[in-house]
Formats: sequence, structure tokens, C-alpha cells
Amino acid sequence: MKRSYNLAPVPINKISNSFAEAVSDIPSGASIMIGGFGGAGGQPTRLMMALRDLGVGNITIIGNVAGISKTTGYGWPDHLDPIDQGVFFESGQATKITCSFPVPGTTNPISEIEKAWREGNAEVDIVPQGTLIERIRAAGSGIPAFYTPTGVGTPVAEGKEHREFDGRTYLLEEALAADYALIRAEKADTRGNLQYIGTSRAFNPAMATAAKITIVEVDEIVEPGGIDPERVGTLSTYVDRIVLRDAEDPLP
Amino acid sequence: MKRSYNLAPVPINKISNSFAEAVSDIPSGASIMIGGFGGAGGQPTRLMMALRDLGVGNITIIGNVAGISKTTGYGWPDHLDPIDQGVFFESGQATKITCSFPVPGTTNPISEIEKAWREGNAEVDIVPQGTLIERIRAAGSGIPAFYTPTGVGTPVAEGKEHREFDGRTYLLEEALAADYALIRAEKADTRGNLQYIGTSRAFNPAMATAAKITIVEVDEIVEPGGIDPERVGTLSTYVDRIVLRDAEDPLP
Amino acid sequence: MNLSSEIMGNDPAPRLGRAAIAKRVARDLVDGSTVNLGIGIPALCADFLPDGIEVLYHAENGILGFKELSAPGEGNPNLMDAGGKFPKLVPGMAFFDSVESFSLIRGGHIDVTVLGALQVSRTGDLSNWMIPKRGIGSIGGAMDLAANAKKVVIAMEHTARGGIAKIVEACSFPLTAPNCVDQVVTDIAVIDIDRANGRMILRETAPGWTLDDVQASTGAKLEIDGDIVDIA
Amino acid sequence: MNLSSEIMGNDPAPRLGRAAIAKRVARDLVDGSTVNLGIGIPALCADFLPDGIEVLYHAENGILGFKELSAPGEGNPNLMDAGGKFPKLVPGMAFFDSVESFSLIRGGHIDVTVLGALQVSRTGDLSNWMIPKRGIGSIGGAMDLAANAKKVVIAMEHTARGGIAKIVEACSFPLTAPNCVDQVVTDIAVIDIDRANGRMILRETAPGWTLDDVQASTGAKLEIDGDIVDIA
Repeated sequence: MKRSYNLAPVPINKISNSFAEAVSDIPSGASIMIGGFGGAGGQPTRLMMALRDLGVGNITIIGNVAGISKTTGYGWPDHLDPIDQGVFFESGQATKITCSFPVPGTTNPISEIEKAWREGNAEVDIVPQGTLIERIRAAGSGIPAFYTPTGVGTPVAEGKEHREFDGRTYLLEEALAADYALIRAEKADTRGNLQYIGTSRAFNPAMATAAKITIVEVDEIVEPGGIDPERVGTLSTYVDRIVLRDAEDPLP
Repeated sequence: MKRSYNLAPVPINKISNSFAEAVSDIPSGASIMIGGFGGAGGQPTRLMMALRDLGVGNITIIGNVAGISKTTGYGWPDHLDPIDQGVFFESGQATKITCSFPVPGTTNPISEIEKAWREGNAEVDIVPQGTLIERIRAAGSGIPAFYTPTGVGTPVAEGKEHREFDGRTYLLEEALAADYALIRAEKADTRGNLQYIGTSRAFNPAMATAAKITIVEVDEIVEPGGIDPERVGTLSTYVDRIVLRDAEDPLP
Repeated sequence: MNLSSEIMGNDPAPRLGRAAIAKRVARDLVDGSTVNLGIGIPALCADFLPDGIEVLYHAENGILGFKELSAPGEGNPNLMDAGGKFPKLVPGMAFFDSVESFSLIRGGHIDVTVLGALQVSRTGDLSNWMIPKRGIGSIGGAMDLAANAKKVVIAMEHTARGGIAKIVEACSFPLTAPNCVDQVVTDIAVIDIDRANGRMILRETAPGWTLDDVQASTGAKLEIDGDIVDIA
Repeated sequence: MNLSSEIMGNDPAPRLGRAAIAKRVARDLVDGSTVNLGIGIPALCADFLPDGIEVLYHAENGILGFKELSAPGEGNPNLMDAGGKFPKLVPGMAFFDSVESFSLIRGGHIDVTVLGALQVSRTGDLSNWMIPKRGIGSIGGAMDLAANAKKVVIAMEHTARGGIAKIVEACSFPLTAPNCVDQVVTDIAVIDIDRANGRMILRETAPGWTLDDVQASTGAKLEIDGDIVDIA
């Protein structure tokens, strides 16, 4: 039987008054996708700060790169302060992360996430980047599982179903959904259509489709028609809440 | 072992002088994707005419809608002549089609494709539209197979692997590739980056990724930079040949 | 006029027209929802949206948020819906490709789809793509929509030509999806389907029609749960 | 200077610098190809593209066709590559999301990827993401690239700190992908790998180095097939 329906009216006004309000219902134990790639651009930095300030614990983070920006400055122009998912390990809120790039090449200094892992306070699930994004995309697209060539013959393959198609071996990988997605876009219209810019797309559009509640942080909100229909990167159907950044915000 | 490589230089000039030249190496027995949706917009009508004129036989067509435009006028404004994949059945070139919508609701008049099927001259493989596009996308994305809920409990499920994930039953569907993709875009730059317009995207972007040779019919060719990097719908890597339509061409 | 009524000769009152069926379906559409309308009577729903209700119409070929159609013959070939009609460009629209379009459908993000049917069974099985004696039919997006939309509404005439029941105990035609239909709106009745328990519950009838009248044109057992009201 | 040479004390001639390794790799890049460069020595290849050769550089975070980098500190946060550097906007570039980026990789559409390595085995197994004693490492895009690019080139120093061989009979570190490396370019040698037969063929050496010299720094058997020439 297909999923049941609950057709409560969708709020026509999806705009939240503050970052704190937008994340206020996130409970302890939630799984939370955090968009972007790593480094500056495309990260919902204000939503991340609001989640940290909310203080809920036992959360699972899903994101690409974690714990390396603050340690190495990776991908941040000199004038910007690095922020990454390491903050949730520093605060003790996160107990697990699923990501592709949890630590920098060096161990000096050690990142917050590696520290938490070494102390047994955090589970770190390391997934090839292409498998991670495809699993997220699958969750949003109604695909419960797919086969991929990536990871065969490596530790990633352990415990996974192997299957041959046309003479090549593949792994079965399952969809990865979350309770919340915190994402970043350049612009939203009031319905929730989103426009992205440059390389700040990354994990954002797929995450928007894969969470029960998608919250987006934007630099601009426009009326319907303020985004070229050819440039809509995420459909309004996927977006639940929109929060506008302050134009003077020093955070990237 | 991963696929082997053959790094012959990619032609820097991908522009063909004519539609006939662009399709001239398509052999008998080839599998050929034809882009668009059905109806006007996004169909490579001149490439289709060139393939018909080339006359090669025993071809397999992969496309969404087939054989209904000419019969019903489906999706064609009054001033345009309907064209569809039925032409390859009328000409006797096609012996098989994989599509989602091969016939109109009525049998009066009967379409060329239904006629060929009734006479035993053509195999018609009817696939749910979402499964068809996802199989094409999978072929271009290195995914040999995936599970989908669509088609369970219907004739489409016959002979296919069934599997349960999280209490729901799914079907295993395999990637669908082709020898050639004939597609349509609004604009190409000389490298082969493509820009689409409106609803003329449809099956074109996915097909561009899933064929050994992708040939695109465009209304305009520009220098690199003539397409906004935010608007590139198909990356140049996927495009092998570009043919420019005549601005006065009466075909849609 | 519906042919079946003439043949069966037992209609107690007029059947509703196609527009009235569409209007009844449209009445239940929820503000802000994403809706896909099939070809035929379903497509007419767009004309009867209640005042103050904003719905995002989706079409499989890659468009969301369209509203009115262009005047006949004036359609832009690059702005088509999945039924071969030509919408107008309106603010807030979005274009995308078929991959994204069916991710939206398969992923369960369509709130309501309204489809036509050849047969609907008591348990919510739907047949709407092939008549067996023809041997060939078109699936299009129907299987994806029927299997994955949050709510599946069937809008159709209650009986087929010759008075043959379309609402049946079990479908004899090839299925589009099993156990998927939530509601059937016809020219004489509104029926909810309790998919979990395989029960059909008659909620509304055309004015002048009773449960027995509707049951006589229906091939599956109809149950009652509360009052039956007139379709309005 | 390479530490290993000091410890082993048997270098017959200077080893090449990082730039020279990158230059040698860049020499083989083919006009019009799509190329992904890893972090470190691989990233330097972009500076040594032969005249007249146009290559489309791809980065995993969703950019194709970039060329030079912005001046230090002047990067646009919305125009980053996967190594955390900031390219300039140039004509013909394209932006896309991670789904599309890895479709390009996984689908086998990357012509060449140049990666670093911790270990490469005789059969072309690659280890480049985790040192076992640390117990944690970063996979990033490396597994997708190594398993699916048409050609995988490793650009690295021939030996690790202390003169420990990085080219080995079998990798002792966790694999990135088995049987994937086509060529290894180091500071003393260019080695082709016949993946189908599990053979390493020495093609070129740093000036002043012989087969025996290179073999002494290599943990896998090197074969010869034709002349060995100087790396140029």
C-alpha cells in the first residue's frame, strides 16, 4: 500500500520571522541534513548557529564535509570565519555524522569531530561522496535502493550485497532520508521556489527533497515571478520554511 | 575492472554542416533515443527527418510518446504539422520501440505504430514514464539497476525481481542505454554546453547522458560564454555533434 | 446524456455532467497543495477551483504552477502540459526535466492526483491504461501517479457504455496500480475507499439518487458510514 | 628535498620536484577532454597544460570548465572548487549540483582523473584515503573517481617518509578502489599498469636513474617493454 495522506493545508506563508523560530521544533534525536559542500558558499550558516543555540542533543548530522573548515580554514577566503558541522560536536549535541570528508589530511591540530570520535562520543559513518549524494537523491525520488560500482573491493563494501550486472560487480546502497534539511539558497519566492548561485548548489537541491521538513536560509525573498522559471533549482513543493538573512550579516 | 579508456582527442569543433552529415554514421540495427516529450517542443524534428531519409533499418527507438501526434494532432498548435516516431514505422525502419505512450485512446484512425504492431512488424515495449526516464538517467549515471514502487501488481511487474524495503514492495529495473541520442535544445555553445527552454527539456537532458553518441539540434549556436553558466542544462562533455537549424525552418 | 441510463432505463434522476464531476473534485483541493490532473474530466477540475484556494498544478512533462491555457491555436510549442495543451506563462512557474518531474511523483511529493478510470475495484485497484481486447495501450505517467501520489481521486462516469459497471469487485482489466484509489467521484456518487480494509463507503449521491439506485449501477458492495448527502 | 633519499642514501641523481611531476602528467592530457584533478600534486597539473591544449576541468562540488584561480583572499565564496580553492569566472563554465556532478563521474564520463596515493599495488589497486593507525580518514570523491574515470593517473612522490615504498606488491592500507590505476607518475619514474594482466611496466625514469635504481625504491616488480627514456 502506498503512503497514506494527510492533507492539512500547506502554509501559504512559508516565511519564518527568525532563524530561532524556524528551527524551534527540532527535537532531540532528530536526523538533520546540512546542505552545501564544505568551505564557504551554500552552507546554511545562520540555521546552523540557531540549531546550536537551540541546544537539542543526540542529533544525527548528514552532510558532505565535516570538521575540517575550522581546523584548516579549508575553502574560506581570509576575511570569513570558517564554520562547519564540527560545532555540533564541540557543543556535544551530535552523536553521529554521515559524511564523506570528516577529517583533514593532518592530525595537527585535531578537529572537534575527530576528538569526539576518539573519545567514543561520536559515531562517524564515512560514505563515498557520490554514494552519499545519490542515496539522498534516492530518498527524495522514491527509490529505496540502487546499485553502484563505487566502493566495491574497499571497506565501504563490507556487509553490503554484491551483484553482477553485465560482467561488473556493484554494491547495493539504500536511500538516506532525514527528519530535517537545513539548506541555503540565493533567493526564494514567497511560495518557496529557490534559485541557487554558482557552486553553492552542491548538496542543497537533493537534500531539499529528502527530508520531512526543509528549511532554507536565503539572501533574498521575492514575489512569485521574481525567479526566472528557467532558473528554479528547487521546486516550492519541497520547501517548508524560508528565513531571510540580514543583508549586513558578517557570516558567509 | 572498470571500463577501459580510449583517449582519442575530442573534436574541438563539434558542429556538423548538415543534419544528413550528423546522422550519416548511424548503422542498421542501432538503438536510438529520440528526445522531447511528445507533441511540439523539444523534439529533434530535423534529425528525425534526416534519420528517415538515411533509410537504415532494423532500428530500435527509445522515446516517451510515439505514434499519436500524427493521428490525433496531440500537442501541436494548429499551424504546425505533427511529427513523431511513427515516421520510422511508416517507413519500415523501426522494428522496436520502448516508450510509455505508444497509442492514443481511440483506434480511429489507427496510428502507424499500432498498425505495425498489429501486423507483427514491430515490438512495442510499454514502460511507465517515470521508470523509462529513470532507467535512462541510470544508464548515464553509472547505476546499473534500481528499485521502484511503480508497476508493482501490474503487467509491468511480470518476470521482474520483487523486493521489500521498509514494508513496501518494489521492482528491480535496469538501466537503459542507447547507441545514439538525437536531442533538441534551444542553444549550444561551440563546446557543446546546452541551454533548454520551457517544457522542451523533458527527456532531452537525460538522453544526452545515456548514449554513446549524442547529436543535438539547436536553434542557435554561440561562443563559450554565450550561455549563462547558471543555465547550462547539459554539460558539453555529453555532446558529440551539434547541428544548427535554419531560422526559417517551418518544422517545429 | 449518458448512454447507460438509456439502456438500463432506471435512472431515478438526471446524472451530473462532466463539469459537475470536476467541480465536486475541485471542491476538496487543499490550499497550497501540489496537484496533477489527468486527461479528460480530471483536466476540467482546473476550471472550478474554489475562490481563495491556490493550487500548484504539476504536469509530467516538467512544469509546475501553471494556471490558464493559451487561446486555441496560440500555444507556445515550448510551453506545453502533459495533455498536449498549452498553458500561459504566469509568475511563479517552474520548468524542469522528466527526471525531476518523476522524482517529484515517485518520491511521494504530489498531494493529489485526479485520474480517469476504466475500472476501480472495491479495494482501490485501478485499471485505466488498456482494454484487453485491443492488446495495446498507453501507460504514460499513470502508474507512477497512481502508485505514489498521496491521494488518488478518480473522476469518471459511473458506468461504461451499455450500463456496464466500472466500479467492480475485482478489476478484469490490467491494473495501473493495486490498492491505490482513495476516492471515486462520478456522475451519480462520491465514494471513499478505505484502502486498508478494502471497503467502499458511499458518501454522496446525485440529487434524487438513493443508495439502492447507485448500488444497482455498481459492481461492488457499497457501505454506509453516517449520512449520505447530495453532491454539491 | 625528499626525505627518503637522505635516509636511503642511494639516490644516483636528484629526484624531480612536485612541479615537474605535475608537468609530466599534464603533457599527456588530451585536447577537449574532461579532467578531474585531486588535491596536492595533481592540482598543480593545471599550471602546465601544453600550449594549444584545451581541457575541461571538473570539480566534484559542481563546476566544469574552470581555469585560473582568483588572487589569494579574493575568492568568491560561491565559486569554489572541490579543493577549497576559488576559481575565476570564465566563459563556457557550467555550474551544477552534486547529483549531476557524480552522475558525470559514476557514469564514466570523466576522461582522466589525477589523484594522489598512499599506496599503489602492482595490479593497480589504490589506497589513498586512510592510514590504518589513525583509524579515521576522508573518502570524499576519491572512490567514485578511482572506480569510474576512464583513466586514473597517480601523481606522487615515489617513496614515503623514511624511504618506505608506496608502490607495492599488495596494498596494506584500506583500498580506495581495486585494479583501477592506469599510470603512476613519480619524482623518479613513469610506470604504466597493465590492469588486465597485473603488470607494472617502467616507461621513463628521472635523468640519471636506471631500472635498478628505481626498482630498489619500489616494492613491486617492474617490467620493461621497449626503451626506457628520461622523464621530460
